[in-house]
Amino acid sequence: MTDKKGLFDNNTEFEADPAPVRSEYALVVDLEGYEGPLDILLALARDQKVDLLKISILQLAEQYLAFIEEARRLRLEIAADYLVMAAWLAFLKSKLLLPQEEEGEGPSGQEMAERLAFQLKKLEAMRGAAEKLINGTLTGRDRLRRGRPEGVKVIRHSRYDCSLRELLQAYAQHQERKGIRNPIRLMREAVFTVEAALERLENMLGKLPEWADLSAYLPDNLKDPFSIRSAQASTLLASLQLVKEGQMELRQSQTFGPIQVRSAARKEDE
Amino acid sequence: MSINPDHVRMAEALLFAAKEPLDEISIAARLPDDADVPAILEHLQKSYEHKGINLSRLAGKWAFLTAPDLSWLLSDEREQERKLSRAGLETLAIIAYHQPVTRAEIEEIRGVGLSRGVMDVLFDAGWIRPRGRRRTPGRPVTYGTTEEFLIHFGLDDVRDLPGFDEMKASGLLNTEPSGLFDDIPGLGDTTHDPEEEED
Amino acid sequence: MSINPDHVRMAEALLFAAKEPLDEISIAARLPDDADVPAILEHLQKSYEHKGINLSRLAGKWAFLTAPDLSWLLSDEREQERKLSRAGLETLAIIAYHQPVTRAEIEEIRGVGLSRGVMDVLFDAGWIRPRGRRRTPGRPVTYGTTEEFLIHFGLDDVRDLPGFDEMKASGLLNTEPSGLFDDIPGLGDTTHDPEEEED
Repeated sequence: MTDKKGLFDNNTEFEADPAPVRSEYALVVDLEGYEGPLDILLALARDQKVDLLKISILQLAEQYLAFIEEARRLRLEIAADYLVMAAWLAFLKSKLLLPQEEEGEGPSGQEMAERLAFQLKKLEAMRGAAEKLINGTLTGRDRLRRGRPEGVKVIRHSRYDCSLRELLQAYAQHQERKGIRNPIRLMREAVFTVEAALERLENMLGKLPEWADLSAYLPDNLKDPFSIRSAQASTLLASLQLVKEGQMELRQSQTFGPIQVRSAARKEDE
Repeated sequence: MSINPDHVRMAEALLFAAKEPLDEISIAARLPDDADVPAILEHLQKSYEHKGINLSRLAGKWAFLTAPDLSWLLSDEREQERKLSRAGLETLAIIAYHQPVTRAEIEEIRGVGLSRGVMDVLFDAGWIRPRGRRRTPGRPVTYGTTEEFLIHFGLDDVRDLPGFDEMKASGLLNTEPSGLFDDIPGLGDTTHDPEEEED
Repeated sequence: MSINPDHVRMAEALLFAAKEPLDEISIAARLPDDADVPAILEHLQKSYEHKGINLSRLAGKWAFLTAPDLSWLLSDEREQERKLSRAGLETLAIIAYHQPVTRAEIEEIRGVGLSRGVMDVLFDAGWIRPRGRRRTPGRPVTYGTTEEFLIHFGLDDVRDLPGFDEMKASGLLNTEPSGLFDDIPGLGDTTHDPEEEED
């Protein structure tokens, strides 16, 4: 009753896909629909209609070789890995046909055939699993969630919502920007940042409870005029921020006069 | 022991209102301390068993969902479906059944290289995630599925994947490389030790 | 008069999955022709009367709603989830990949100063922690990620974070190949200052 098609692009219907029609005598050669030589082998193997572990690998090898031969005769473009597989299967075929070597190096033809059959079996198992997965009972397709949930926030362990993907992408994007050759380097060292000024002011706040000139808060290791001006500007901005936060008081008795500050906490103590 | 009917009502309201499946801890956190959450959930599950909506367990969490036999009725309400290519679906299945699995192992099973977009689509859908690294030379990243995958495919646990136990028992889920094409130059370069995982 | 229980199940599923309240005509349109919709709705309303959710009539339409006396359950404790700012994400990523790392080094890597709130947010989320001090002049504090970070992002070990090249190779990132980034060293090997850390 249910429409189980779903998730596929129209041209890759799962069911319809695997085996293009072939006549008994000549293979209709069409490499288009296949994803690599293993895919073709599996399609050919299915024609034998037995458990893949009991399949005749010799027959399979011959079919594949005929398939490739036909493709070459038709001068079709054949990717290298199809040819490598053909070479390997020809090698396997010879190993299977020749009498068992006494102590040949490497696996015997029989062993190789078994391993190939098992590999095909693995691929087939995954094909089947994929099909079952998509034809299963999917949430959102076969079983619906409530259409208008009022919403309960799941209680999470963290208050910030961030997925691993977002994190990885942030880093990658950053790395990309960084990857530009000869990036511009800002001369940061000479600048005394507002953040640094804030940190410094906050640390010193308790130690200077009485009105004191703001200049007393400037770092004392400044040498060049640029650094000093930068520190003055940043410290003033930082003091305004602290006043705004209620941590500090600020006064200036005359225009262009010295700016004085003191800790606001002091007042509460009184 | 009897269950407090008020607690049942609360759990019912929470589960109905939730936008995503809720785990027992989240439910318990909202109910009074003496609420027996597992018993309440069992009770609810039973009482909705034959209704048009059922209480289901997905990815170890709980959610009310419409009964599967009624899906034909609800076609208008269906969520937008994601179109997956065959390669995408096969790759997803391989990751689900073989996790943690490396990219090279996926390629080995499929017998073809993984084209670029495939993993991207699965990652975008929120169905796969990096899981760890294989303790082999190069320490390749391994991938696995997410909770969202389980929820979407209606599974409570990875072990509930169709045929998982049988496949596992018959060795079909070993990621060990076949070593088949090693003798042939060009094909045998996917050699890596099937050593253990640090996940 | 008896109601067909199958019709009840259908109406139940419809009302549950509907994105809008439904009027009787829309419900009747989906149910078999012989369904007695008013009777079904009355039956459903009664059977949900004392549950955690009720079938309510709003402006002539029908919808399941949380029982009014339980609405506190849903509004309560609704923790506001916030998205991390881009600066936050980037800073967190840099700390994760480069830890232990000092504030100045983060600024150096990002190429911009770190504004005040950013680190606070990360501390607040419980994702970063001071790790020690670098043995350089000024002995600046170094930062690293916490166990909570690993739990949140589902990682076993910080070393499991995929490197940039690996992510790109897997197609996990939508990064256009521009040829500009060939010289980026693999990130997996977080080789930085050999000056060791007192953790």
